[in-house]
Amino acid sequence: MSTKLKVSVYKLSSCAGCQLEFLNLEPVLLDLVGAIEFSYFPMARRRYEPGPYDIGFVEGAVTCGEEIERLKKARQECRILVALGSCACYGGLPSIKNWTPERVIVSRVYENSSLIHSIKAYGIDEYVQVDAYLKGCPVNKDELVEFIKGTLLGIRPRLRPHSVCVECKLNEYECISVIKREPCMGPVTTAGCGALCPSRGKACDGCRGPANDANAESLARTFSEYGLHRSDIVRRFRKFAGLTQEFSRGADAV
Amino acid sequence: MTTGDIKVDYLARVEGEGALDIRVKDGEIVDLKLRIFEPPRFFQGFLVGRKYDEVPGIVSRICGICPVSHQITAIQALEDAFGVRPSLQTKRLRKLLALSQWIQSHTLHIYMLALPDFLGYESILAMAQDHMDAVKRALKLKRLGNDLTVLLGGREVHPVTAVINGFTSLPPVEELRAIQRRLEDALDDAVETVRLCASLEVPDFSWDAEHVALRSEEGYAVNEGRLVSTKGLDIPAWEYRSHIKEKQVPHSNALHSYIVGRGSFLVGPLARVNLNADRLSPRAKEAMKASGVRFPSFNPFHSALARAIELVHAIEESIRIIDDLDELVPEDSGYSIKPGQGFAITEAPRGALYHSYKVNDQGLIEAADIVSPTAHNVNNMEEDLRRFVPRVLDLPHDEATLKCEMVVRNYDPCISCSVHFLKLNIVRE
Amino acid sequence: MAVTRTSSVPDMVVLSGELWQELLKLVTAQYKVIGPVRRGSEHVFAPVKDPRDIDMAYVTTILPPKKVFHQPFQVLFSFDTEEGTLAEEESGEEKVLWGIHPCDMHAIAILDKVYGIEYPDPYYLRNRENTIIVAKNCTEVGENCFCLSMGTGPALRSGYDLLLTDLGGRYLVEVGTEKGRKLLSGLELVPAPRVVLVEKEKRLSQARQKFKKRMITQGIQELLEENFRHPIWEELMRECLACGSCTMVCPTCFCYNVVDKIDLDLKTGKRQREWDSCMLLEYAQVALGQNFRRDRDARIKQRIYHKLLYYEPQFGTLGCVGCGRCIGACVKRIDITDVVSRLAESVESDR
Amino acid sequence: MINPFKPEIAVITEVFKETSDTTTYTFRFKDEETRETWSFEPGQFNMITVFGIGEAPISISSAPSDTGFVQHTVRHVGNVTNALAKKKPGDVVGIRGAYGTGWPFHQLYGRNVLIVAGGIGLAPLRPVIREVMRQRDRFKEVEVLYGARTPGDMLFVREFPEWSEYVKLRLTVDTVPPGVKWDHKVGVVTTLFSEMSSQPSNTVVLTCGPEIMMKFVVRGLLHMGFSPDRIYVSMERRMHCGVGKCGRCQIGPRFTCKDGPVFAYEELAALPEEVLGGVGR
Ligand SMILES: Cc1cc2nc3c(=O)[nH]c(=O)nc-3n(C[C@H](O)[C@H](O)[C@H](O)COP(=O)(O)OP(=O)(O)OC[C@H]3O[C@@H](n4cnc5c(N)ncnc54)[C@H](O)[C@@H]3O)c2cc1C
Ligand code: SF4
Ligand code: SF4
Ligand code: SF4
Repeated sequence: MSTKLKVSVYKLSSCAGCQLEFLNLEPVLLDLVGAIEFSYFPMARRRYEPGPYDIGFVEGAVTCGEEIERLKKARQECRILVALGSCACYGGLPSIKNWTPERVIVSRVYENSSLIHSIKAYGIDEYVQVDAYLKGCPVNKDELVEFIKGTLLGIRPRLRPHSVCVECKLNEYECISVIKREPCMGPVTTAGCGALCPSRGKACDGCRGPANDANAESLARTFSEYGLHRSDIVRRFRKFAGLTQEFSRGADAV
Repeated sequence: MTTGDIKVDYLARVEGEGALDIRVKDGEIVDLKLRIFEPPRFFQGFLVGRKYDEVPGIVSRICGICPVSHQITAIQALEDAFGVRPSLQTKRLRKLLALSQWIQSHTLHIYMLALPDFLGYESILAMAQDHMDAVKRALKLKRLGNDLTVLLGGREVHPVTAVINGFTSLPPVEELRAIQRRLEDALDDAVETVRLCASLEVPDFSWDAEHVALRSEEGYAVNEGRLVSTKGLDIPAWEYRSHIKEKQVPHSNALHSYIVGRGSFLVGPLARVNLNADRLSPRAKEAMKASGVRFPSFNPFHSALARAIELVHAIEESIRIIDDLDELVPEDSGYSIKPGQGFAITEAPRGALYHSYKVNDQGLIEAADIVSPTAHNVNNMEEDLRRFVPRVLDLPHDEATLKCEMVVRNYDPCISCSVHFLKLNIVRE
Repeated sequence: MAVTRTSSVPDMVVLSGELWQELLKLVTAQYKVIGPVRRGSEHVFAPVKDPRDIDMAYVTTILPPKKVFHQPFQVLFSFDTEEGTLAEEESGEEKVLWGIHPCDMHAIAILDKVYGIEYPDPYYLRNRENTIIVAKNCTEVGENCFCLSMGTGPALRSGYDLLLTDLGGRYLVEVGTEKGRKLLSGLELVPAPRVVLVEKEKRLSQARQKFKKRMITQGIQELLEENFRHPIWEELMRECLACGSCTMVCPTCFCYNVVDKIDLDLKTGKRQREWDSCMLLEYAQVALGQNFRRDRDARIKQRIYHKLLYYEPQFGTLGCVGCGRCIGACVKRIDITDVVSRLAESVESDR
Repeated sequence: MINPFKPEIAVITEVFKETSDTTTYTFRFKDEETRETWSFEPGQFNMITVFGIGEAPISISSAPSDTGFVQHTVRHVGNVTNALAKKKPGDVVGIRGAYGTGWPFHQLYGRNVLIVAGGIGLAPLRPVIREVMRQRDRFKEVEVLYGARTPGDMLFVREFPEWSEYVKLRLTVDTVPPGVKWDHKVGVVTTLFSEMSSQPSNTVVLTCGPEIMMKFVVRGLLHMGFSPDRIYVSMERRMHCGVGKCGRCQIGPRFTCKDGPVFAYEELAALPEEVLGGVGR
């Protein structure tokens, strides 16, 4: 029993969907809690055990100073710190606001903006060292399990680093880009979702962030050939991972 | 003669983080604050300037527990703006999708939040030793709801298929049939869940809060209808802002929703069952009757029971919808964009959810207004607490804490989706 | 010494209307059939239960039929981490691969060499041997097809068990092997007159006129050897998305990755191989981060050089069969025939 | 049909820590028949499985004449090799092989041999050295140049005294940490060229080490007049099958696993792809 990995789950600015994926592992959940101990997981447990923990999963982007402090504490109490989901990896959707002055954004939502202390949204590696990234909005459950197994075994788990196209082809989904000439982010986006969106007749939204060797400039040029306006292209690259170098290059390409 | 503070830090198991500060003097509450740690993510702020067709995918990320509700509400608000009238098939699929999320979310609430509280466990994981049957039932029901969401939408959290005027892909009919058999098989589990919730001992605690829910001619309202209340509200979605507003109150950190001229109100399963009991499915009605609790009930501790009754309804209704969907045909989902404003209200698992968008002639969003169920409820949560706390003041601290948490958890507040919460001077223990 | 009915089946028959339908019905009833079926506006090879699902007019499929033999995911064996016990997966049932085109048949012939030589690959060969191949000559030509230049189509000469040619509402069926003959055994058939071969040839030569794409094959080896450093590679490096699609769809690509999939108990698991691609950055990366093809142009060259230059010494044949899939799958429309033409042109203009 | 992908089960009988990150393992096949019939040539490698983790190509570091067991010297750098680090005597692994071309051992008879190794690259050359010691008369001059990062990273040091009785052994390290005693050369392995006694005529060169090292070794030797057709290099590439199927290890038209890992330098030099020295490019 005492050999179980101690796991903690932290929440920063997020929708809680990534941590919900733990509870969405119904078929293996009981086996999972046989192998790991959710020592700190407020969504699922009332009681929590103090650190240190073996793995800390951090969900959400950092959007205020107080979160930086909590994040630093999390870093201290965890042997392996994992960015859980695209918000924690890249700033995620909350980072969309980074390209508009904070003042303007706040005033669109609140009347009395002097009470709001929000900062630009960043992924957690802006502030602490991160040992692993589980990409996706939300994270993929299979990858989550693979990651936990890998940690139990003491190895680097195999997470697909390449483009979504590879999984699209492996499953023989109709190509959204070539066939429908719709702007699909798949060629520059990290696989691991099983090419979910193309499998459902939809262009990839880029939710998993840049793939290995992503050539976003070239894809942006193709989008432009498909008739997208410059601002449409910018919006596509500044969505889930607009802060990354790769996607910035895509946004600036045309 | 007691003076003391009750602090409930980290309201565990409310999928977000909040804290409750209560200052008590001579047995009287002098201050009560439900503080929410969730920093604002400014969805309404950054939606401005995005394209209309991105909206469903973006607002989905407001809440990972009820993404479907945000998607459908956004889609319907935009359809309202463009004057799009989706087909019957689309409406049926949408309802099925919404119900799949009710099944998932209600199971999550009942078994993972409420039951451990009532049965005296710290979590469902801790319950596993003594109540394996219940735990297995929970996992089975939750998976069923999730699988239905996956079948229709592609994945459990942030599904991808629902779009304006239709779906990007349709589920294979054989698979719908297969899951229908599983739904039939799960009905007994849902009824058992009602029995279990009815057997829980709840405090006798009622007051005449205003209960608000959608009501529709087309059955137990999910995605359509007028917003009605136990105190006479009866409005269409586009009139929402003339009746429901938010204000900032000095003692609290959150914007408080109120009905103009009255005050706080409650949305969610209890309100829905109270207002729409006549439209429940046959087995849900039966289970409600058998529970021994009389509805309408104004005891917020009956909300878990109301959820369980809705669980039966959601499953039975899903079975019926699949019966109606015998042949799915790909449809033309074309439409044209029109500048203007659109409104929609749907019933998310936690209650009424309001979206409204102003779109310009380029299809860009000019303004977005989103009020989630938890944002609707937070004012009422404080009202409940204010009335309830005096009863627990003499209890040992731990017990009092748990009881207060239970009051909050009755609402199953999904703090992460409360796009309207303000964050002020956070003091952490 | 039972005389089977099979021997009474003629070598060449013409099937029209009803008989053709009957053949389809018979075969789909008796065998697991994998044939071309629609998927949206594309086609895939998929198990066919209802013969009406087969679309004989398909131009190409997303993945080539090689996937039936060299599967995208193939479990090699299961293991127990403590004992190391190894259980091998059971072999599959006999099946029919229906309606494959000459280019894909040639590609299979290449893979037969890859997997058949030296250390024969039992998984590939088992699937291969269990399969009856019904090929179909191409009388229509797709926009990306260039098998004519590669000598791999539109007509097939060998390798098939049965060969079909569409004669317009009727099919010429030629028997290639006894395995193929078996498929026809339930039908009442009369031998086709030899004149249908004239008709067949006419249709095929009409098809030959329809090719729009052409690959320069003459002197291609020298052309590539001499142009390993050429500005075109840098240009392709800027264009190519390194997404891997071109290699995933290629009927002659054979690269794979191997992964151990362990169960949650960490005691048992499976070793599995899955398709991989030389176009991907991690492909040639080794421990401690060294990568033998870090730059995109090195990977693009590897793909094209492998197809057009290296297969020859490896397997005695060119590695491209002109199916055009890599062109069709490329979001950037990078075209292997165009790359070669441009190299040739630039050499020409240098002279 | 024989399944070349199914490893034989082998038991670890001995674990010897060579350096802080490298270990020599002695394995014994579980199956008696395999134990008796299994053979290989110096320079060949095995695919070693740690079940549940994966497989990695590792050179055989024992000699063909060491019968009844087989040895591998492993540097712990990644998943499989780190998992091996946790193994103890009695644990099982999977082994399949031996694969690849060995060193041109029979060509060495009657000639001078120059061995140049860097780091873990000495492992596949150890079988050559051990065979040379056992059949010393069949070779002329044999010289070994070996470089490592630091004295503490040198492999097989406990065997050096014995080796030195048979071959000329010259050592160098990149750096000497403060406080460490070191009587040999400091610098990259090519700095040993100035003091070596090997001459180009009638000499066969065997080299293995990081690719960048081999590039400079080959360049230096060619400059000194060594014949390109008598220089042999052992190449490293990623591999997943070991038998020419997975495609991962191709260098031009060559499969490192079956046409190599030992190549005649001339063969590689003729390829369009820049190999020795194309580190990272
Ligand atoms: C012919 C040959 C002989 C070798 N001999 C030795 C030796 O005697 N001692 C020694 O310590 N190392 C040797 N290596 C290097 C050794 O194979 C790698 O260090 C090892 O594969 C790393 O695997 P890993 O799982 O620990 O690392 P990871 O980085 O986790 O690798 C994951 C997978 O990638 C592949 N891979 C990664 N690096 C390499 C690589 N360099 N070569 C081939 N595949 C790789 C493997 O299949 C491995 O399973 C040799 C390599 C080759 C090609
Ligand atoms: S649909 Fe998108 S992800 Fe799939 S192959 Fe086409 S471009 Fe790539
Ligand atoms: S296809 Fe793209 S947007 Fe869809 S889940 Fe995968 S990575 Fe995310
Ligand atoms: S290289 Fe392209 S055209 Fe040639 S066989 Fe492969 S996919 Fe077909």
